[in-house]
Amino acid sequence: MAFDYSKYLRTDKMPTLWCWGCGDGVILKSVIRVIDELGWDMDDVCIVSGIGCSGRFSSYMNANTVHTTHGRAIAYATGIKMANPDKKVIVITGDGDGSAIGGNHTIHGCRRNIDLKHIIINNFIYGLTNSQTSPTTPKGMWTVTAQRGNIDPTFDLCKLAEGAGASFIARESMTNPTKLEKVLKKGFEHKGYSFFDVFSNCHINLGRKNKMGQAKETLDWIDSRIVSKSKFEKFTPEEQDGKYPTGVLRQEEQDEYCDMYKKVQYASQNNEQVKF
Amino acid sequence: MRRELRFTGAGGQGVLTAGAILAQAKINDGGFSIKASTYSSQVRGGPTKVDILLDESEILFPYAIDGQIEFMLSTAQQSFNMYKSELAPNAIIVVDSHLVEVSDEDRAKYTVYDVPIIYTAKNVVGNVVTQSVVALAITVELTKVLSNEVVYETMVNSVPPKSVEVNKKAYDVGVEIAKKLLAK
Amino acid sequence: MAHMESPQDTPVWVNTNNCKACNICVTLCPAGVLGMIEADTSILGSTISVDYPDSCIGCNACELSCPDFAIYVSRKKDFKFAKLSPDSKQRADQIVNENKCMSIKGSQNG
Amino acid sequence: MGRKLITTGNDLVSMAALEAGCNFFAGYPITPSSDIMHNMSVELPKFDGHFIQMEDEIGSVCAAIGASMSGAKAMTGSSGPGISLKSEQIGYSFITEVPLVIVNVMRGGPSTGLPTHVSQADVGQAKYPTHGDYASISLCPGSLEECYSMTIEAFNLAEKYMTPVFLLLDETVGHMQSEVELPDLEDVKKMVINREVYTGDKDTYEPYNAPMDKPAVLNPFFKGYKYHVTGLHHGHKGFPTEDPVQSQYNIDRLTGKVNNNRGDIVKYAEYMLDDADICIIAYGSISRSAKSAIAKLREKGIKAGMFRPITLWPSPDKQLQEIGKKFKHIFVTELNMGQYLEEVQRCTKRDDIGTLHRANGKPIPPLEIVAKVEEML
Repeated sequence: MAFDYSKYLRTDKMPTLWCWGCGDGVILKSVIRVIDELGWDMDDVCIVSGIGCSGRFSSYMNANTVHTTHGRAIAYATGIKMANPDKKVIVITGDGDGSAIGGNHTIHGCRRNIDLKHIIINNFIYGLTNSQTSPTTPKGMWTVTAQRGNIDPTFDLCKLAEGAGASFIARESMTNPTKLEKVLKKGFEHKGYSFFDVFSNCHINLGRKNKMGQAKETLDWIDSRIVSKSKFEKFTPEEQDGKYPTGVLRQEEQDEYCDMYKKVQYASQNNEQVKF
Repeated sequence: MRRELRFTGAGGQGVLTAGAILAQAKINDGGFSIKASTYSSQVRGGPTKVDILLDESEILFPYAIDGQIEFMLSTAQQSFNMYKSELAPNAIIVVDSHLVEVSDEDRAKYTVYDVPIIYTAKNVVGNVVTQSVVALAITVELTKVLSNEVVYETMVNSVPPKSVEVNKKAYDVGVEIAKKLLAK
Repeated sequence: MAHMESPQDTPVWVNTNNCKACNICVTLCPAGVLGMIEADTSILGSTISVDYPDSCIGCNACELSCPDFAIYVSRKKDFKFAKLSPDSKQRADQIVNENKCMSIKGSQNG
Repeated sequence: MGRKLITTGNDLVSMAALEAGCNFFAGYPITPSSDIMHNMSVELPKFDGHFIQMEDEIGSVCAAIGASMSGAKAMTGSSGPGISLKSEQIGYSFITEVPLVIVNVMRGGPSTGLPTHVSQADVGQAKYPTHGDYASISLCPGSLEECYSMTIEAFNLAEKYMTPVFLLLDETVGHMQSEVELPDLEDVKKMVINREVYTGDKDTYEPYNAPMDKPAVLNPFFKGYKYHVTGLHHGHKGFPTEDPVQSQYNIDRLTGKVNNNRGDIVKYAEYMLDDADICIIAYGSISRSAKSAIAKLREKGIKAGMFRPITLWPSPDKQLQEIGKKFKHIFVTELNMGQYLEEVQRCTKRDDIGTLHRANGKPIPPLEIVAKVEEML
């Protein structure tokens, strides 16, 4: 016996449109394995994606799937979740999608702590549109819009999510699918906004021009940037520079938005104020 | 016949409430009325204005027409200055004498009554929030746009139950003031 | 849990229709089980092949890291996998260090 | 029987929305449309509905579309600048065929313009709110009664044709407060149309496999009918395609389902046109001034009447063509610089149309119309 992905996949859409070795497929696989582990019924699952390579994610899963506009996946998902509070809504965005054009929706999704599972597939570049600088592109790297080296400071998405109030925050890399599965499972089980900054590789549009032409070389580069949270905390500030802690970075019980809205409904129907 | 009245003041003074009661009373009396408010982009507390249009038939153009407004109440200087220009010649103006100064020129053009409305509400009626009802009663008594009975009843049904008594008193006080003004 | 039947007595097998020849599974395999073979119909001109199935230790690294659902590994409880041997390890090191992703078995034969 | 109450146009819009079955509203504050959002925030939770004030205009239209595609009856509201921000997502609603009612309480523009003064400046925007090819539906109430009935109609059209529908209010109609008589709730419930639902085999369900001039049949989510929704051109099951034949078919169907069903969609009103020499064309609050002007013109022996489009888009093109042939004089008046005049010119093919246009935030009083019409004669 082996794991059967076909129940969760739209197998007629295989092979995917992603480039050879693209980490998006690994993350797709991890999401499927976690859904299977949790025993979720795909009829109850909605996958919402934005624009970019990650936008294709939704079309491959045999669920209620929505491919929205650039940057707006969280906002669409908010409507879907609010209207169907007992269903599971997973949002997939890219780094540009979720932190540049759609940064505002990410902030406020975190702030509301609405029960969305938001995976940012962070490949440090605008891949689909051919290598423009993204908010997470490391300094000094080549992009088509920064051919002399990127000068824009790098966005730490987990710190953004923390400041905005997400109750579950994790970072992991697709280079370690077992760990990725573990944090995804924890976050999927968590009630509230679960924010995942998942490092992924784009050896085609980031790697090739930055001397990491093969998929494996880009994976090694990603591995060199991450370190487990416990190790990271023991590092000196100099050692921490350029490294990103992985694992579950925050997990708190906080009021979830749809639960709170139920209180609004109750208060409205009983002519009282919401009780906190 | 179409009649047009204008209530002006500062946001929060209750001129909109007074206007709403008057409009409602006209409908209760079997006629037509429209309350045409200006929602300006100015902040709360700024000049506010409500035009009350009363007619026996359907009101199509829902604004006061320049030069046809027969009555204006004003409880703030700024709103008085802003909104007086569209009044009919010889229009009746009631101003709060403690808050609005009227020029001799305007006194010559219009029939101006000075009433310490807010002072009266506070010290004679006993509650400052009744200022809109004091003003309403003065308006009705001076213009006779509707009978006091129908406006009084509408007012009683419009104000919060616990302030009915004080507002009844306010209405009576307002009518008395207007009667004295007319007797002069 | 969703499971599919494994082919009889097979530790690891591939679906070459899905394979895009990214090499990742080959470089990740600690036992040098996998290699690439030439395939005229594949976009990169090659595809995955299972060269040393008997060496498979069942770690599942290849399956989990395959972005294209092209490779499957039997469950540990259903199949008696090999232990990591010095030979396997040497093959794996050669693949990584000498970048010999093309089928070692194939080159030996040819 | 009917129900009598004293209220405003904006309040009637929210009341009608709730009575049409609207159970989701997402908005963002903007004058002069915010009253509608305030009402919805109070009323929706009473009926187990959902209200959310989103972080921006874009978010609010997204949330409403998201709720609608998952099965809710959704609405959003705004004014010009907000509609401009929402426009990309309105396009998404067109191509994905997700029903949505968008209230636009118009104000003067462009940009921040005249925030709280009466205007009909977004009539052109309502026709083509977003990039690409499609045909939009826009309703424009001219009275308090119509604020109610056209809101019900907007939901019905949205659900029937699976498309966004604009409800264009001008500030006068939105803020006007007077007595109104409404149909009984039971009668309203009988009028309400809900979107079609496919009940056949799940495996053969093709939500976008619709015949020409017909809308897609999108089942609510989470009921086992799993499909894909995308803003890309898509095939029968909703998956992206770049096939030129399919793409052209999609566009032909999106435009055809509105333009070729004008008989069902288009609403208009005629006033004293039977014996008229002059046809005044006006809509929204300006039609009220025009009616008043007609009475005054007739007192002077000038036979004027009015044609009032209620459905601005798709336009009542056949009726306008007839008007072009029938009347000696045509007169168009609106609170913009001639956005609907162009449509009247297109349909009537006349170049002798009298006009009265203004965009300064002030209404057009009846006597000004009278004077302009007399000038034309």
